[in-house]
Amino acid sequence: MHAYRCSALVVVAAALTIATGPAFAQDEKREIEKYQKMIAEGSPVELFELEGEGLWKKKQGPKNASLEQCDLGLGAGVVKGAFVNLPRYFKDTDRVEDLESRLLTCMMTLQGRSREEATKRTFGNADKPSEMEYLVAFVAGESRGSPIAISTAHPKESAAYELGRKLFFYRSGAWDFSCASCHGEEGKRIRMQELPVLSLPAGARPAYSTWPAYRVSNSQMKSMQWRLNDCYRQMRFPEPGFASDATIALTMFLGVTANDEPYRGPGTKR
Amino acid sequence: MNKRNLLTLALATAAIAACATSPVDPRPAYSESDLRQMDAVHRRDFHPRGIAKMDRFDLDRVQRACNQYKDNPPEDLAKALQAEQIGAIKFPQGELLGDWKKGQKIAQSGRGMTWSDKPGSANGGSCYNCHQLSPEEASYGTLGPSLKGFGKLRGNTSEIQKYTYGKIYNSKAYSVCSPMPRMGYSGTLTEEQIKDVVAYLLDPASPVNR
Amino acid sequence: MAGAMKARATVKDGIADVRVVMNHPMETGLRKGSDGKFVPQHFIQNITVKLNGRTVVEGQISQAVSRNPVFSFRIKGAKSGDKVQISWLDNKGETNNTEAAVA
Amino acid sequence: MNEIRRMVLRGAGAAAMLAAGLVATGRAFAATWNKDAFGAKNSHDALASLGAQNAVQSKDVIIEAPEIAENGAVVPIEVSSQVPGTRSISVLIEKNPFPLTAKFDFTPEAVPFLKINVKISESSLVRVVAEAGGKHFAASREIKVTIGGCGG
Repeated sequence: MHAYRCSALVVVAAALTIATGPAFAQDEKREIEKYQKMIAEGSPVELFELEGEGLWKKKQGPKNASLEQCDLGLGAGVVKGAFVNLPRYFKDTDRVEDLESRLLTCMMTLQGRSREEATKRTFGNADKPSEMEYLVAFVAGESRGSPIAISTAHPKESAAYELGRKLFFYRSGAWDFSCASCHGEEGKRIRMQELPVLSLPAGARPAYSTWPAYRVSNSQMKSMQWRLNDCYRQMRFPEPGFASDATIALTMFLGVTANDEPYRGPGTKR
Repeated sequence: MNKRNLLTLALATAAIAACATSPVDPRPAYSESDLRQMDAVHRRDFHPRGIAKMDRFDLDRVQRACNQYKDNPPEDLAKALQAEQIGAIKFPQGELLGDWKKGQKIAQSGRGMTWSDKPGSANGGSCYNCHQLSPEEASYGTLGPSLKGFGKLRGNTSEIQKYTYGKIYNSKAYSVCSPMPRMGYSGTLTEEQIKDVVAYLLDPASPVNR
Repeated sequence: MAGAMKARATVKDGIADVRVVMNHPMETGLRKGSDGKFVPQHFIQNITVKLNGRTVVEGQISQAVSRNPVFSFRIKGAKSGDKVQISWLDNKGETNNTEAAVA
Repeated sequence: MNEIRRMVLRGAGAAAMLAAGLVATGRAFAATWNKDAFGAKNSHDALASLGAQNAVQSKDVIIEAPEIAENGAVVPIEVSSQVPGTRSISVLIEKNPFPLTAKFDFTPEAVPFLKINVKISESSLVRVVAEAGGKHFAASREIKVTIGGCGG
């Protein structure tokens, strides 16, 4: 479809960020905003919530169990409002977990699946979607309208936040990039893509509150874990482990920075 | 990390969490122990994939200083590092001006150096991701300054050619914590490719200067 | 197997706004899959919208409709409680349908 | 020619259609798909297949779409016709390999209105043709597809 495959730098295809590059013609900006509004209105995202709900209730794995008894932090089986408190510390694993890592925990404990099997397809592609990304759409959708409220009260939560903050600004890799190389200054863009400053509430709020998201570029439901993974790819780093402590910490940093914003996702992004 | 640092961090955290209107700069100046922690976490939680090997986490002196000093190292250190980086540029013999048409393709392409890029495939310079160059290309980034009319404004002297080549090869030689990747030094672009991009920027016939 | 499909219909001033979402790959035949081979054409060709069993819209579409199609239609004279039925048929003969009560 | 069109042209109402048993069973539509029109490689041929080569420009055919699409894979388009008696609306994307993208027939019970997401391979003119009383009315609009940033 495109003449040029995606490009170099990092993008969190942020929501409708309000930032104006100086050389950015106003009518162009207006038309792009119109495009973004129209794709959000015409988004099939609810389909993925529906598919995810089906998977949530589907009995599978060696224990032939569904995920319906999964404790996402508000007690076994409570889905409503759970997403906006994640990542959070879980006593049973003695670890801070984000939505994806928690789902993985439940797949292993409730369904008896191996980590290897459950993480075989953490990110979908056009040929085959990902169970994880459908589930994420369902769970996140059940928090629509609730303000993001991620706690740093537990020492492991505050440690995760601190680690995430340091990871965000750390320059390394073949191109000397950090997350902040692209998401560190107001009003910048990569190509036509506007870049929110994710280390500050004004940028983190609209972006974080609309992930996970349906990406129209590949017509896929995409999780926050995928978003971070693809940023690191474009930062020219080695690959972060799925649901690793580093990615959870980074999610923690972004989420806490977005605290109090009503959750509006799953979103729709270019 | 000592107690005072912890307290400062805690206060900063609280300030960020509490105050959306006047945020503090959350960027840390990495201490030696922070740098060790970052190294350990990246090596623990990341894995090599494709051409992106773990040696990408080996910080060189420039990356180290930029992390330690929030991109603003003390003047002496900055000077020393810049001198080192200048020395690392391999200027080719003879002509520095290549083919602007090839340079345009390189400027447009964002390929290269990621774990999904195949070894041996041609890399791009990703120039348009961050810079405006030709006024004909509407889709350009703004992370870097506009380079529209670059050659028209600066001329096409051998000094300018040398500066342009050097800046693309190793941006850190001119500004030690420049956000721009070191395109030659990192092995992203070849000598030939950089010459083509120099031509794209300086050749009077290039759309950049028309 | 056909994936999920979902419809919604809301009435205002006698006109029902119908929105339908369907899970479908809408393969053009021009896309290469992860195995490097072209993925065969697979796309919805026909869509029917009915109000209480009466056909009101009949559409033919091509492979250039986006993956996971979303359509909106407007039906006159609909009232709360009316049933809107939507069905599709693709080039492989697969079909799916869904129903929504006008709210 | 599909069922609705035939019925409507004959002046048949909904009752007649019901009587004809068109809506009685599971596979509820007659599954006609205009191979010639959809297989046409340029919009001239596609329009000819639709019998719409003499369409006249009309302000009553309305296209609502963004001028710039950040991604050609999904371009939302809203089309409607205020030409009285509009029975069908067709959408053509000039630069696509096969321009005809959609043809929707409406009974008098439906508003001649359609919102749809389409793929546009490169910046292109989008042409919409409405049919009313055997005549064709057209409108068109240019949609620019930009080179995206990252993340594709």
